[in-house]
Amino acid sequence: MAELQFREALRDAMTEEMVRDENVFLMGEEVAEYDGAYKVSQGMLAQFGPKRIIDTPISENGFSGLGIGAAIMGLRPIVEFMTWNFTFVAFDQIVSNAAKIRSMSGGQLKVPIVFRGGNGAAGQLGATHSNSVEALYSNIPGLKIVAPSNPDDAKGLLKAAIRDDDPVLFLESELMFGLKGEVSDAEDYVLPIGKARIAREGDDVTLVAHSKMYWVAMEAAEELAKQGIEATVIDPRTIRPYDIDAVADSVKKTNRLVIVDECQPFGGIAAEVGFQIQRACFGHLDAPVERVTAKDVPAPYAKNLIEAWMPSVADTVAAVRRTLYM
Amino acid sequence: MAELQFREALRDAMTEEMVRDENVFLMGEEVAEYDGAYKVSQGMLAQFGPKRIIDTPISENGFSGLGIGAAIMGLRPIVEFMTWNFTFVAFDQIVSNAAKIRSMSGGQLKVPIVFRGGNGAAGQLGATHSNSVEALYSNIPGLKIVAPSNPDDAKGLLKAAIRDDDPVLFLESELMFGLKGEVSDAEDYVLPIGKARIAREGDDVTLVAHSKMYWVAMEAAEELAKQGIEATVIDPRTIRPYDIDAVADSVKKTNRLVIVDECQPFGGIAAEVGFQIQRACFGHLDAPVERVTAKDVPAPYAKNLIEAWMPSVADTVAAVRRTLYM
Amino acid sequence: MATPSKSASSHAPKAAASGDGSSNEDALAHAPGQTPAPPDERAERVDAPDETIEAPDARPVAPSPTMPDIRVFRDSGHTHESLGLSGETVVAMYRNMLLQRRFEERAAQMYGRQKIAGFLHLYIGQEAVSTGAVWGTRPDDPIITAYRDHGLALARGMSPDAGMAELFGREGGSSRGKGGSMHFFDAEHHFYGGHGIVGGQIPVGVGMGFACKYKGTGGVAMAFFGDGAINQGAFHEAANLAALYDIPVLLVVENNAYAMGTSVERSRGDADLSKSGYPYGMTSVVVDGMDLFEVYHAFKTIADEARAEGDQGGKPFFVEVQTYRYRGHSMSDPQKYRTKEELEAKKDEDPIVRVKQYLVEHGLATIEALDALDDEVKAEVNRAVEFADASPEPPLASMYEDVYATNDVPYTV
Amino acid sequence: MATPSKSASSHAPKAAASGDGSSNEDALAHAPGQTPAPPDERAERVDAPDETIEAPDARPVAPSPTMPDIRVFRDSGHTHESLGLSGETVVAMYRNMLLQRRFEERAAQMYGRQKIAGFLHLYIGQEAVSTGAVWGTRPDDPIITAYRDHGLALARGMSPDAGMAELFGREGGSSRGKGGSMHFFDAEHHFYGGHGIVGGQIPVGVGMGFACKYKGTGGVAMAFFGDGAINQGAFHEAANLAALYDIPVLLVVENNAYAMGTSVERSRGDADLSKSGYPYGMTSVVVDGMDLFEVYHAFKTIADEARAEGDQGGKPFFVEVQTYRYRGHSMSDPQKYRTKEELEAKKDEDPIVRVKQYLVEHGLATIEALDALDDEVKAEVNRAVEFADASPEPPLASMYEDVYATNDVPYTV
Ligand SMILES: Cc1ncc(C[n+]2csc(CCOP(=O)(O)OP(=O)(O)O)c2C)c(N)n1
Ligand SMILES: Cc1ncc(C[n+]2csc(CCOP(=O)(O)OP(=O)(O)O)c2C)c(N)n1
Ligand SMILES: [Mg+2]
Ligand SMILES: [Mg+2]
Repeated sequence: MAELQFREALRDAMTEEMVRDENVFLMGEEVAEYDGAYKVSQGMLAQFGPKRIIDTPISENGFSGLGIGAAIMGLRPIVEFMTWNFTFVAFDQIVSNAAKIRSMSGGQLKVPIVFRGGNGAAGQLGATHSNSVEALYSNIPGLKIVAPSNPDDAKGLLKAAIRDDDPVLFLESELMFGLKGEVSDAEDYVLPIGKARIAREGDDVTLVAHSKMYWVAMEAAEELAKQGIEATVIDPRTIRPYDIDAVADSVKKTNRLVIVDECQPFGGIAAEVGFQIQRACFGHLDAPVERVTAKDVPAPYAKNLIEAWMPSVADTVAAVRRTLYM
Repeated sequence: MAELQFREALRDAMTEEMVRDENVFLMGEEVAEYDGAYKVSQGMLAQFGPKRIIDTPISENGFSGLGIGAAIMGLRPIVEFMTWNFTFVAFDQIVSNAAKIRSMSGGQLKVPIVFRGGNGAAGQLGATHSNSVEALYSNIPGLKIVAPSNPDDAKGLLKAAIRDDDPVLFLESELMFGLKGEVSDAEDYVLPIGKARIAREGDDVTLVAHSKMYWVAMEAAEELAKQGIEATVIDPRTIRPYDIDAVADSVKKTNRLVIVDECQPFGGIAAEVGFQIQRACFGHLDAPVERVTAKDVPAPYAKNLIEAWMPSVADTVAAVRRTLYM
Repeated sequence: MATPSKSASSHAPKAAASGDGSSNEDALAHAPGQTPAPPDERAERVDAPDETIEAPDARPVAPSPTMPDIRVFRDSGHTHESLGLSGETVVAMYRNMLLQRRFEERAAQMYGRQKIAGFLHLYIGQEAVSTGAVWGTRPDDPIITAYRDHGLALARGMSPDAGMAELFGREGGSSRGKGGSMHFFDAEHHFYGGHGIVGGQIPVGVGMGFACKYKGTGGVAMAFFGDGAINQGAFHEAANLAALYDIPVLLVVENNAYAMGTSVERSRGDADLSKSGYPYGMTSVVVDGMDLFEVYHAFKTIADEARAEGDQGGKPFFVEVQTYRYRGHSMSDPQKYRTKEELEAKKDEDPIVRVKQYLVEHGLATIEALDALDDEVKAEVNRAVEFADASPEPPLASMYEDVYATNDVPYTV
Repeated sequence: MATPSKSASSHAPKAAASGDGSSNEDALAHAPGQTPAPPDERAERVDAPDETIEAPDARPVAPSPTMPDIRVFRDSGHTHESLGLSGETVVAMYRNMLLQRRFEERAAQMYGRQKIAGFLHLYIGQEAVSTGAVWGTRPDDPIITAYRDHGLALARGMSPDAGMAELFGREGGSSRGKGGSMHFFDAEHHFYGGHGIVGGQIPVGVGMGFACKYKGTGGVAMAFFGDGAINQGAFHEAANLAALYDIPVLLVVENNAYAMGTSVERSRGDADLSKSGYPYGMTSVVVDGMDLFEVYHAFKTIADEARAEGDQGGKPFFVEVQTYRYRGHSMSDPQKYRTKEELEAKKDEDPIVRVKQYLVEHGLATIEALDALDDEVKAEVNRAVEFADASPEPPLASMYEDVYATNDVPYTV
């Protein structure tokens, strides 16, 4: 096990796959000569050259479509978005083409492409730069969505995503790129897409959270432990397909569920998980499923406002206590 | 009361508002010389002239943004999309600009604009042309979303939307444009945005459905009545804000809820309503909240497949019977 | 200003001190490079090596309004000999155009009988474009187009059976009944759709050309789109990418004069679409799309110029093919936007009639032989209708297939 | 082909019968016009009056490669007299540029002290563009720009207090602390942001020009964007709409040579951005953005040409202003993409130094007076910092305000 930053784990995953398969290439804004806006691709231009590490103009719709066409022709593009906020100008390519072409061709074509970049709020960037897009893309059949919370999962799941024959949206976080963690140094480390990870076991309540929010849930679990409340914490790791069974199995033991989700609440990930669990565990729930989400207003800039806007440890602890009628 | 087609009710609403306020104008593809791809704006060019009934090139992103800029300057644009499927190329304008500019300006600006057009599947059009977009846009604070099921609501709510000072997404249906219904001939007929309509009262179960699906719910209610099951049917009419209290009040009486929603299931409208109701009515529910949605695959073209893909009366009856453990 | 800028800082040292770079540096001395970064910026703060890379000269480019580079393929008086085409080949091309025409005439009929539903956009009148482009390029040069796709699919070799069955929504259809008229695909013949969102296929087509170059196949991709689609941002982004990366791709606008009911004049600031290649430094090509030989010659010529050598070189072209649609936009178009006179005048240029005329005049075939050929084509289309009608509805379970290549299951219920 | 198309049908009657319009009509006789329509098409089936409207001539436009219309504003040797500017006015313009410079120098400093967070994009080096454009147009001509927005906001009259407080995220900020650096707005001064999504403001700016014409205010809108933003589809769609509708709007690309770390040469098929107006039939204007007088003159000239008469007329322009950014893209840019030599050379053209130089040389002000002015500006900026620091954090409840103009409440919990 080596200790790596999240960005290094992503870089290692891409590098290993590019070494393994010459059809894999990386394309995006500032990925090559600038070494990556967030330095995820640092050094990759030097290693692989300009044919495979490609700087693009600011044309997300154009280069997303370009990647889709290249994927249909048998290449395996990794398209980096500086952040997922900027995919709103490429929304049609992802939703109408990447997601639907296989089905509309009756299975004649496949679209093995990875779209990746930072997702969610990243401090005081204001409303245009703070979107959690999984609430939108997870509604779309034909897409797969992965959102890891730590470097180890990031490496194993990005390698899986690059090898996957379907379009995979890979959600990272600017705030986590510097996060360090142990990463398996197994020869060829690939994790399965669609399997949750039980991070912590506790009998009183189940907490589910992905990506950045996983850390909020873990911190809340620590705080709750101090209050004598033991929480199970589940990191779904993948949003589509969603490992609902892992959550249901846990809720059948704890009888309580709180979902921490940075998405805007209406129709977000928490809503879906909550809906499925009330249906799957109706007889087991001792309290309503609770959610902790971003507030239902555009993300504000001011420090105190954005902090209040984000799901917090305090919000999570309070939600858990509600499920315990405390 | 006059009997009007849905498209006529929409036309009357736009015409009345344009007569009332010279700042209102209509812009979109084929709205003027072609008299509307679906004839909603038939005759309006003749009445108002090319300054106020404006044909556009196929540039949804461009003319959506144009409308937003005009709205900020005090005009009241009605932007017609030939269908909402085509708004994926305009997604950024709607989500980053229309929804967020007021908040980011600290309330200095407002964006009084209506975006309208057909939403959802419309027969055998295939995957690119069958999206129910409320599952996506309803996640976005700053937007309002209206989705009427009949000509009377269509008229009263479209007039309200045009007068509203915020961006309103107005969802219609190609399959309903020809639908006839009684429309109030009140002098100035404006309905409040955000209020549900109780269409039918029954003690056994609550059915909630908007737009086209309202008719599926009503037909299912008839069918259920034959089986001795009496359903309350609620048409929320507005998706954002959503009149959850009307649903909760009913569920507290019926103790059962089935949502019929044409959206793809994951994070769709049904998920959100189901989540909120299990939270608000936890002690009142005698069965899990059930949903009937489009199948979680891209819409197929073949007649038998698209019929199986759509939420149906049979699916709805079956879901209701599940909530009754029958 | 009259004063040369260079002199400024020297003549006005204090001014310089107050306004120029040096004081900028002072200000920057306090900049966060030296201070702990707030979280959202930390990511960009990884130490970057100090040496500067060889940067391109950044001096703004002086405007050098060069004359746009436009090539016209029209009235060249080609004969099949001058083009190196055998009589048999021209007859084969004629048959292919006729197949498209008869296929769609029958499809329209079947639509009327409600065997076909949804939208049905007929290509009738534009057949010289599809056939000329296909014969002028290689069978494995990737092709992508919009929803008006029957013609190109059949030109590329899609079987009428599979095409008609797709229109009927049957298991035997090219997409197993899942795509319908707007979403024809035939991977075996390198025909990649059939796309319903106007303009959405253009960047995808550029990506196909990118792949040809990346893999060094020597192929050139063709992205077809309509005169209305050129107003989508996707065209602009894709064209610039194609030019920037020297991608072997032909961006082909089939200018049939209308987007639904909107003429080019009513949709453009300047109706001359051939100007569209200029900002990207791309050569524009204008082609008479009613003349099979012009289209063939144009595509053959530029496709070979466009091809990359291995993974080097390559050159995109912007191609305006001037054609015309004889039928309504879809099956329910009152066509008030054009006069009957205009339509009739265009029908006098019928690309199929012109080829037939040519074959007869040049003694390459007799009227009788060509009429027999027509009967043969009609019979082939009739068989396609029979095949489609006999083909079973897709099994309901197939709805859950072909969504994913792996874990192909409905993810949510 | 050699045979004139007109002759085709006459020479080959049978051919005509089999391939031309008449047989089209036969086929159409079976078309759904006469049959009950499937539900999804019924909508288009409402009976349309039969008479055809006057349709534009649909014959495809022949390529007429006209020389692009480009006007250059550079090295004109203007003096304030030749431009009709009083010495006081030039001093006021100088003061305004200096205000932008000093404001941002202090902002950078405050960012280092973590009083400001998020992204901070400095306009330093581009001040002649904002000041020249604002002085060359009317105070109520709407302006919209991207996230590099402090300069234009201050040029338009936003108070440094409100601007600095916005950067600090305080209640006294121009957007009550909700927008931050990238999202400055000042409706009172007709400054409409401050937009974070590259290119997203361009269609909005065109809409503002549309409104000026619709209302007949005689105003002209200005949409500013970067050389990187021109590669967004939004630019293409907005430019065509502006040209098609004769909208009084200036599409102004501030070409500062780089988009983050990507030079124009590395982002365009053709690096000459002045070619971008051509496809839309739009006049392109190239301006030396380091020269205040050139910018002023250019904007004054074309803005007045662009204005509509009441709700008639109006003419959009594509304007390339060639400028340069002295600082990094944002606060954490190693700037490896350019050489120190290039940067220093550009700093010798400092637009502020040049104006100061001009004022002194033309006896419009003494160095001493200008230094005093600088001290005054610095003091004003210091007061802004004090104001910002003293301004309270926005109340938490304000997060739920300003989302909607009506029913302003959180809709979902
Ligand atoms: C983005 C988008 N907007 C609108 C439509 C609806 N629509 C379908 S075809 C069409 C006209 C396209 O005209 P053109 O590009 O000239 O192609 P043609 O039909 O002439 O072949 C329109 C507006 C669409 N499918 N996609
Ligand atoms: C659609 C979109 N893509 C990417 C970004 C990230 N981004 C912010 S600024 C920038 C560079 C823009 O350069 P340019 O347009 O030249 O403006 P300048 O910074 O030079 O003023 C990029 C890529 C964004 N904000 N929006
Ligand atoms: Mg067309
Ligand atoms: Mg720039």
